[in-house]
Amino acid sequence: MIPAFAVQSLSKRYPHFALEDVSLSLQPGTVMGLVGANGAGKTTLLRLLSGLAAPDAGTVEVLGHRLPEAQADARREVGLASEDMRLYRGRSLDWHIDLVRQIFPSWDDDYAATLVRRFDLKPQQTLGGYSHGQRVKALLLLCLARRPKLLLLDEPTTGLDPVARLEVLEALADVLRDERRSVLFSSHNTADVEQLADRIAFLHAGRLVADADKESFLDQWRRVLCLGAAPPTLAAWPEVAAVRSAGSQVEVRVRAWREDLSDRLAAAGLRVERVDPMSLEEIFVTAVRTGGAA
Amino acid sequence: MYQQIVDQITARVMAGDWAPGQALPSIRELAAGSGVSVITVKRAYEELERAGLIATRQGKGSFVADRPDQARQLLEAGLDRALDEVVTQAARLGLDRQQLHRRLDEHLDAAPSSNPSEGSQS
Amino acid sequence: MSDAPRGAPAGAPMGPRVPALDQLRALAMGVGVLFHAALAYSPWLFPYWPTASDANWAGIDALVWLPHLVRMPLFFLVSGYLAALLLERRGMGGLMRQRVRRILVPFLVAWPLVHLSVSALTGWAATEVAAPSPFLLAVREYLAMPDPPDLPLSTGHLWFLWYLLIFTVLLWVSRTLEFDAALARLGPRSLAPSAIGLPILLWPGFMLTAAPHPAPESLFPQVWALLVYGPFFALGVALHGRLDALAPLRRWLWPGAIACLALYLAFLRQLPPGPVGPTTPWAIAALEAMVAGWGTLVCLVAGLRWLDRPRPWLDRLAGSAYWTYLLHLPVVFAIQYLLLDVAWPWPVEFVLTVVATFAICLATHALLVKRTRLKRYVG
Amino acid sequence: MSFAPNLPLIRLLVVKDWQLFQKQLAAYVLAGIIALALLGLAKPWAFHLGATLLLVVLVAAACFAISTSLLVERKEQTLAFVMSLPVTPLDFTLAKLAGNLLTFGVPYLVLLGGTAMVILGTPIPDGFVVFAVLVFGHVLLAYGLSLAVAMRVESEGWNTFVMIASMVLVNPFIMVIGQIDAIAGPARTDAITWSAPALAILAAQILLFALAIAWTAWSLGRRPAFY
Repeated sequence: MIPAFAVQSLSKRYPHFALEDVSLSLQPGTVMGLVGANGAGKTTLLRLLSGLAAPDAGTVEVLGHRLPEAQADARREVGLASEDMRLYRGRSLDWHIDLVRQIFPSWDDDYAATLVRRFDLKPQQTLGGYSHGQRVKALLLLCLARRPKLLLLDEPTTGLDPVARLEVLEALADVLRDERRSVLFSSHNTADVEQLADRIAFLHAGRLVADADKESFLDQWRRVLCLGAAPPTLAAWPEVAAVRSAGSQVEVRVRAWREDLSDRLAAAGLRVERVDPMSLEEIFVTAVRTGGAA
Repeated sequence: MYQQIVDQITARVMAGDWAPGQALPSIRELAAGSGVSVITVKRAYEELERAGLIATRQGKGSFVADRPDQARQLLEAGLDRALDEVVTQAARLGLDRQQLHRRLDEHLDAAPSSNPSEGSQS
Repeated sequence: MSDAPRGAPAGAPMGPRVPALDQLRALAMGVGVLFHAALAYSPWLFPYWPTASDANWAGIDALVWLPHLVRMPLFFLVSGYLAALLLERRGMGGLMRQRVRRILVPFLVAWPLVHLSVSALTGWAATEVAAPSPFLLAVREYLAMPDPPDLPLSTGHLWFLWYLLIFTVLLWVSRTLEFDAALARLGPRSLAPSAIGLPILLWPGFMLTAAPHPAPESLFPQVWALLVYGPFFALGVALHGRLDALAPLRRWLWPGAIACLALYLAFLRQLPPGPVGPTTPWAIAALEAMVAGWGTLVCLVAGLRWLDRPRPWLDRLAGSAYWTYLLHLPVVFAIQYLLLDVAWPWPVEFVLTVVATFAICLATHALLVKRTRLKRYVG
Repeated sequence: MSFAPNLPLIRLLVVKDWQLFQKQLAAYVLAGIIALALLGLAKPWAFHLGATLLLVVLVAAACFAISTSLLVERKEQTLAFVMSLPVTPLDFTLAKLAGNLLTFGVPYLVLLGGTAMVILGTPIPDGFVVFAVLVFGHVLLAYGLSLAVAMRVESEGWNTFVMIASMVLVNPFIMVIGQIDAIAGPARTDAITWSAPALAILAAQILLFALAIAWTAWSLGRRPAFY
């Protein structure tokens, strides 16, 4: 099966930032969440994957098309929406739909009409009168209704109110029904990634620090609450990401949890009170603060 | 998150919404319908299959297992986990056995559904 | 990708093509032929009109200027109505294509032909006619000059097409810049009272030109002509789909007609013996504006009332109206140049001119246009 | 990379730019009709007002054609939307150039025709047509250079500077050709004389304009990617 995308040893250098040696691929029918702090390289990676930027080293293949050479062919099957993308303020949604449907033969009129209703958009109104949430939904509609094989979304839920965010997530979840279609989306909102993604790719300072299926990724991390005094070497244990002491309580954040860790902590003089799974948000913050080693 | 899916399915089987032998929605269908990732639903199905509540036949999808008492066992396992947690919390507070019993009785009295004669709330 | 409607949605209310308007236009066309044939016998125009005859009659001037004040406004009004109809049915692109085919192309083709034929006829008349009009004498002097100066470009009697193109472009401008939407928000709600206020809009236009007004034949759009004919075109656009709005005016038909006649007589009395120009005093212009504005409304309301049935002779006239419009003036000139050397009483010459012109126009229409490809353009 | 331009898509993008330009075009057309009506009044004050209005419309059309399709698109981030469509840098460059030449070319040619009509149809000496064509040539060249810079340089300040500077140079240009006897002399007569200096200046204007456009198309069209 042709992967939705596959990049090999990808590098792209800008004067103040470089994406270094990224290898990553996505199987069809999968949703990948791209996580990383501002400036981690998410936008650069998405630009490389949409063929808008040419890599300095390495290869990019999207739906079997080599990029950036076959960028037009690839973008015919890719839906691309980014946070810094705007529609024409003086024109209506209908006008945009008319433009996009002429370019993409795969345009689905019925689905577009469904989305217009579901997103509660006024197709004849000019975009200048739309709220931010409506503009994001309009942009997403233009991507979704052409039924792309791969959706590349940069921050699709940023700045949306909870209702609009839910509508957008539901529309994205619709994509899951078709096992040949794939999604890569970056988000600051880790709850969205946690809910929707099958895989998680974690970028930090231009490098890929994690690439795993979501459940096993989350499964590796634990927050362990102990009583006692933490030994000074504890923070240096390879599986320990962070240690924080407050009185007699010690919170240990573990990046590679194994059952035998309880016993080893006990042996180090700590009584394990409870072991909790961590949310992606907590993992993200911990990993970024400790230098990205996820 | 997959725990929510597990609980949902268990509850529906217990309530009789889904009869033994009935086909479950496909993983993708359920994922799209409830807006969670495919892998989460997959993991929940695997968990339910391990517990014997559902069965997966190759190429035909998943079905509710023929022995619905498995669902009960699953719920009982959940109750046990919750009770373990209660016991741990009580130990932290230093409650003795009798005090804990009393607290539990108080909660049972306060819960509206505990007395069938009062009828269930809508 | 156009914001114009892609064909009207099914079941949408749609203003029909009103047969009364076609017949009204045909009548206005017929009056036009009578008007141009009659000018040869007008004492006022004797110094300027090419075919001016010695046999003129003072009554002509009292008779011809009344229909003249009304017939061109009626043309513009009906054209505005039809433009709005096309805009609704086919969108802006469709309207523009239709205007290119029906107006721009005929204009570009007919312009040099009319120009050449009229100059050839006039040149011939200037040299050959034994009793030339003052105009022909001037032409004779001009032709005798060793290095005659260039004459300014003129649209001739095709100026109507030229202004129709300008108004169509202005309609597009107004739609694109959403002037008409703004006007609909700000302007009066009901149509009939604003239609009655029409003379106020026409007044400055009539002040800026001579009285009775000449034809705006320059290629430069004349401000007065834009101010006088623009409101009629706009009223036609506004009336599309709302002809019922004129119903309240029906009661005023007879009083209005009589008032217009009275105003027209006042207008004639105010004029010194002969036309005034190059501009018109405000009082005369006001009378002219009222006669033109209300007279046109009277004709429109009367037309809607009585011209609702098919009438074979009017329909035939309507079918050939465009062709007649293009052709009639060179024909009238040709006939009247020949008649300059014949000393018949003017009514005989006039009737002869009119009958021959109609006969030639209708016959050539039947022969050259009705069943040929020309029908697409000038049918 | 295929170097065959995707013509249907380029056409769509050009139509898109044309539609976005329509409101401006409508304003220019309105100003043009007003200018012609003023000229038709045949009064000296109206003539000067009308001629000035024509020149203003010409410069405004040149500047705003570039501004709408390039600077505003960049500033309002609609460029990102266009680039999300299946366009190669070559398609994009050609579409932008074609769209710009159309949105500028239509008002430009209409105004050129209108100006010729004014000169030939009024008592102005017909020989003035040559002078007027050279002024139009200057605006064409200024427009071509501004377009080439706008396609390449992202800085709005630089773009505005080049646009205004090149357009304002029309005044010294008029003074200079007014000093050349071979051009200024025949402009006062009714004979249309294409003298050697006039032809040389016109040829240079057209050549430089074509070079600016061709160089932009070549250098931007062969980029492998946008970033």
